[in-house]
Amino acid sequence: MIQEHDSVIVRTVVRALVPFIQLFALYVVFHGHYSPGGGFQGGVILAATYILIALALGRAELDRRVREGVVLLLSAVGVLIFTLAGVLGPLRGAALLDYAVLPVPGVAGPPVRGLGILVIEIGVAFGVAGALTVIFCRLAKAGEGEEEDSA
Amino acid sequence: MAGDTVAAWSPALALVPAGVAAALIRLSSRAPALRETWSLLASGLQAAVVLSMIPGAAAGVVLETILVELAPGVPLVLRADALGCVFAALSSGLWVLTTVYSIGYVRGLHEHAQTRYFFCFALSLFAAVGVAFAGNLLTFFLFYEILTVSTYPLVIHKETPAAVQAGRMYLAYTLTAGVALLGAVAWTQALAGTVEFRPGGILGPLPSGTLWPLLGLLVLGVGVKAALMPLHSWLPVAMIAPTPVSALLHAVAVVKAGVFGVVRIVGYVVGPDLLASAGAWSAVAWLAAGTILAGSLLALAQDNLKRLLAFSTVSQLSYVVLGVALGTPSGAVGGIQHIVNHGVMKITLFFCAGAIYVATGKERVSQLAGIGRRMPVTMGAFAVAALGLAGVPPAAGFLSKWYLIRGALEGGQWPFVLVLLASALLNLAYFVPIIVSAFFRPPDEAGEGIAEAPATLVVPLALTAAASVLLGVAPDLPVAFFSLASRAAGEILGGVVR
Amino acid sequence: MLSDHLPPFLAVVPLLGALLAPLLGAVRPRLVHPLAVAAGAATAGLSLLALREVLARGVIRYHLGGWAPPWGIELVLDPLSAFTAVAVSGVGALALLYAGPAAAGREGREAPFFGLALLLLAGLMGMIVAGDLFNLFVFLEVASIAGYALVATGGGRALVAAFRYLILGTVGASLYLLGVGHLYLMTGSLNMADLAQRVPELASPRVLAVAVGFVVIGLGIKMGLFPLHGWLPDAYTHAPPAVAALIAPITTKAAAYALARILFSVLGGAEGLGRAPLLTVLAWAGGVAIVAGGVMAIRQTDLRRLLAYSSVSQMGYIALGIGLANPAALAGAFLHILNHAMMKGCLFFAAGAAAARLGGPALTDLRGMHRRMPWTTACVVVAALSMIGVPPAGGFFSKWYLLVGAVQGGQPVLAGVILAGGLLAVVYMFRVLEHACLVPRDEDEHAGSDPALERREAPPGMLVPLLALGVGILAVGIWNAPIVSGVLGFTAR
Amino acid sequence: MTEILAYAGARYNYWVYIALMLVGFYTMIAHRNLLKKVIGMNVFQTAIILFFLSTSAKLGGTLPIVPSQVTKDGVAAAGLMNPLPHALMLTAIVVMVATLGVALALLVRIFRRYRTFDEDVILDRL
Repeated sequence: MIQEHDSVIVRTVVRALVPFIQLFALYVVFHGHYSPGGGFQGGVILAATYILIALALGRAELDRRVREGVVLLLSAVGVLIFTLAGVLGPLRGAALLDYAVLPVPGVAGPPVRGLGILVIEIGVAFGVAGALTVIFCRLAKAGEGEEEDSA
Repeated sequence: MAGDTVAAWSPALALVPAGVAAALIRLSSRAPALRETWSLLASGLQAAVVLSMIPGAAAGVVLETILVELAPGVPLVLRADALGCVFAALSSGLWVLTTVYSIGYVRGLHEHAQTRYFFCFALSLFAAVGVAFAGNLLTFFLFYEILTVSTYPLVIHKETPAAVQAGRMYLAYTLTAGVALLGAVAWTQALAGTVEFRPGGILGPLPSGTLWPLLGLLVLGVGVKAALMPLHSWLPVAMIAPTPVSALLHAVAVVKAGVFGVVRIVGYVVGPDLLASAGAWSAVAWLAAGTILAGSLLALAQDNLKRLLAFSTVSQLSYVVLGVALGTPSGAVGGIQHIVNHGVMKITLFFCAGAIYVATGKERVSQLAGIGRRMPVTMGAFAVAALGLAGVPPAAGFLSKWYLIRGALEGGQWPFVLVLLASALLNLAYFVPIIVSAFFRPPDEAGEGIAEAPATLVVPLALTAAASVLLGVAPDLPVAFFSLASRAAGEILGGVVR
Repeated sequence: MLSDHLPPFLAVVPLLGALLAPLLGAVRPRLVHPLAVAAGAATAGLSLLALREVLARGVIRYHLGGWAPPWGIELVLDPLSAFTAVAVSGVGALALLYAGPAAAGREGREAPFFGLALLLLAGLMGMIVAGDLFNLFVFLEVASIAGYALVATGGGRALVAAFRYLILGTVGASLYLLGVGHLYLMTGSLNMADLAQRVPELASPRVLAVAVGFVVIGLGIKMGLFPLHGWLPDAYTHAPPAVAALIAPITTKAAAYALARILFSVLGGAEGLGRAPLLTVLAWAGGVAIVAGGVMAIRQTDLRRLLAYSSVSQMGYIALGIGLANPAALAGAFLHILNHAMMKGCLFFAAGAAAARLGGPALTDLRGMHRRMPWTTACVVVAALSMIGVPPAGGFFSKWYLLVGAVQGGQPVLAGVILAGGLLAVVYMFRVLEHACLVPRDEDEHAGSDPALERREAPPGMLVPLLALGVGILAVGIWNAPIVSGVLGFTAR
Repeated sequence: MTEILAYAGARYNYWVYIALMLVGFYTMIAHRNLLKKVIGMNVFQTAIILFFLSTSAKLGGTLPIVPSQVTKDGVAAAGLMNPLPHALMLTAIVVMVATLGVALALLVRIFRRYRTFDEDVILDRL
């Protein structure tokens, strides 16, 4: 189990920084469809904050903030968002992943594609952030497991 | 010459009984009687279908079935021409008798794994008829390989280490040969653009340097099953199989598939003209002549009766090869006739060997003293077949040898006449002592209480012995073997023989 | 609607299954296996439908998101890819069915297992439909990563095997990517059809040779081409039976398909590669693989390891056919993709069933198998005969086309190698058959020929896929001509 | 000679990636420690990613983001970097991360079982 970091400076700085990093992550996600950034990058930054929490404030603190099962579920939901947005195309008579036909009221033309990409990016962000956090959690926990039965 | 080709289902129909029987036998593994019934029914049906085609084939009508395409441009075609009918009629006719004999044999010895035995037997006959009727090289190869694989379990039937060893040797020889044949088939396809059997051959003038390697591969491919020396070693070893297997497969179906293959390839793939132009005739003929003499000599040295018969088979098979390789009409007739005659006589001898084994447990020539008095029918049949094989008239062996000698003289190849005569003498040299000691030497004391084997064993061998005499006296009865042989010889060499 | 979207759905259906598996696993673990089988069967059904559509309508090109190539991502189904899709998804679906009983007794592990298995299938199907080189890479890695993880589920030695597989597989994928990068630099395109137009105009054949060399080596590693096969024997041997049965038949085939696709559809085959001896080298590498794999297989005492080396040998046939690059040899190579998938699947299915019922994967454990598991043994016999090349089993016919191709291509030595490979297969497969059918078990020696000997046939869930493959091998053999001329477009002169 | 040097020097990005690739490859081959093999593998992959990215770079080039207004007169493509390699490499990085994740997970399990990362020791225990 990862313990709380000894240095009070580290703990305080992390506590203070995490919300800003998370805000930045959201910024990166929501700009992805027309500027550098996107779901993957934003998702990674988001995941980094949780890893930071675990490293600086201890695993217990991370578990207090988010449950691993919920994170896993969120990542699955992210992928589902992606898939559903993609399958909407065929359902509305266009190609797979064709966002031009997404039903967005009040917007028409190329901007619809942009919105479609945004939906996808949000899905990706959920998926990536969730998956990376879970990978970290599992790997961090794995080192402490009991010895495997050596056959 | 080659008669009309008519599309018909009969050639394929001839395959059905054995194939279906194999499946049924496998499924009725718990009912011995049912299993044997299927075998008998299938053999009878197969013989009937094949025999029904013979008058037509003898008159020059070729029935043909084209089944699925094996490969683009190469159909699975079954064609009942004269040559094919000879082999098919021989195999299926003798299968009927062998089935009866098998039933007696496996029951008499309480053999294990009888389901597998009858299953593989039916499959082998399926393949043998397929080989007979194959209309192109690929079809031929297909059935040839099925024949190899389906006889393997029969060779290793006893499952003793010696039998397994024999099975390995059998596979090593036959599958290597199969590989050589496959290579030759592909090469033929590339050279000729077709692999169809056509009277007179399909290979035109070949690029220089290809004929001999190709011929070598082809002869290696079929020569192993035909037990041409030095490819014969598997045959005596395979005698470890149960006697009916040795009788039908290693005296008739498998080895005859080999010599039949030689005839097919010489006559219908390579073609006599090509062979003559390259002087390959005499190479094959001398190979055969060497095998005839060496096989006979080796047979002299055997004490185990079945091994003796095996070496005799090695020797006799090459009569067929020699006959065709003489390149004269009479020789070809004699050779093709000898497929039948040797089959009938050799199966009689094997039946006798098996009957003796079932009745007395004896396998060695030296143990047979006086046995002729206890088992008169068996040893009588043995004597008829053995003398016939040596060429004593009126049995069938005389007739085929007569034609062979005539063929050799026609071609002015008198050395082969000497070979044939020498071989006849050698035949007598190894068969006569057996007969003499069986009938005229006093039995050893342990021989008390030995009687004739059960009827299921004796009746088939008596019938085949009778058939071998009948074939010598009236070669067109009951089956028009002689007409078929002369028509086939005519197809190959382009002339009609009377 | 369905038939319009076949190319993406071939990959999306198993992918959806892979996503749903963990979700379902959290609620109803028992339903995960049926879900996986359904997804696999649906993929196979779609593949068949795709094959029919392609044969009826011609090549299907699909533009993801409506973006036209060369900018957009294109998925392509032509007869070759549809054929490979049928082979891979068909055997894959049967392997998923088989995996149910094989993975039994691992409660709680179903969801990750079947999720990964479907992910693997999705990756392979993606490789097959991908119309550009980069997506091919992505799907290749999706399949490979799922494969690493699946092999690792064996625990113990499988972990080390999986690690080695991962390292080598990643090197292979990276080299492939490097080659693709060079191609992209030269042409500015990644789309296969677009590249095929641009490659002939290239000025620098040397850079092209480097690029193609990287691609071939990379894919060679993935397809286990000797001498790049180092990962393969351990991975197949130590993976759990259900995994070996899934991975062994199909993963290397998809890589072989990708290699053929790039060499012929992108680089233009023999004419396009011109003087570069690449194809000849590939053909000879295949020949060496046939012999080396066969010789190593003979030395094995563990059935799965024997089968693994036999895979090395059989992949050599496919490489040889690709390298010979004439119509007959290519028909043989593609037919062998199907045949080898089926027979290797059949044998690995049987190996798993035998290990479960008879106590172990060593050849000696197979003793007495024909009595205890007659149907399984029958399937092994059929697959073994196919491996050896005895007609009418399918394996014979792929070898026949390869042989005709070798003879036509003027390569008598390679023709000899093809034939010799058959003989090597005789030796190693008959070792298996002798143990399975002839040598009795020690305990049977005492029991004699007791008919009451315990029958321990594989459970139906294992037996059905086994029998399906056994029958399939024979059916493909008998009806190979329509496949070869109708689907693979090979016609006799 | 100078021409060759100039030729080679102008393509220094190739030298960088080749050097990195070889470092990675050497690490994978030469080190017995499985963890270091993974690190080598990562260096190897990163080298290829750098290679791709370097090909898209232009001196003085900028982000290839085109404001929606500038469509009439076209865009000065020479001033923009090629976005495609970046997009590709983003995907390649994802692949790399996934591979790394699996590799680390494997290593954790290997370590739990064998209590070492030393390949020789592990092979001995097999």
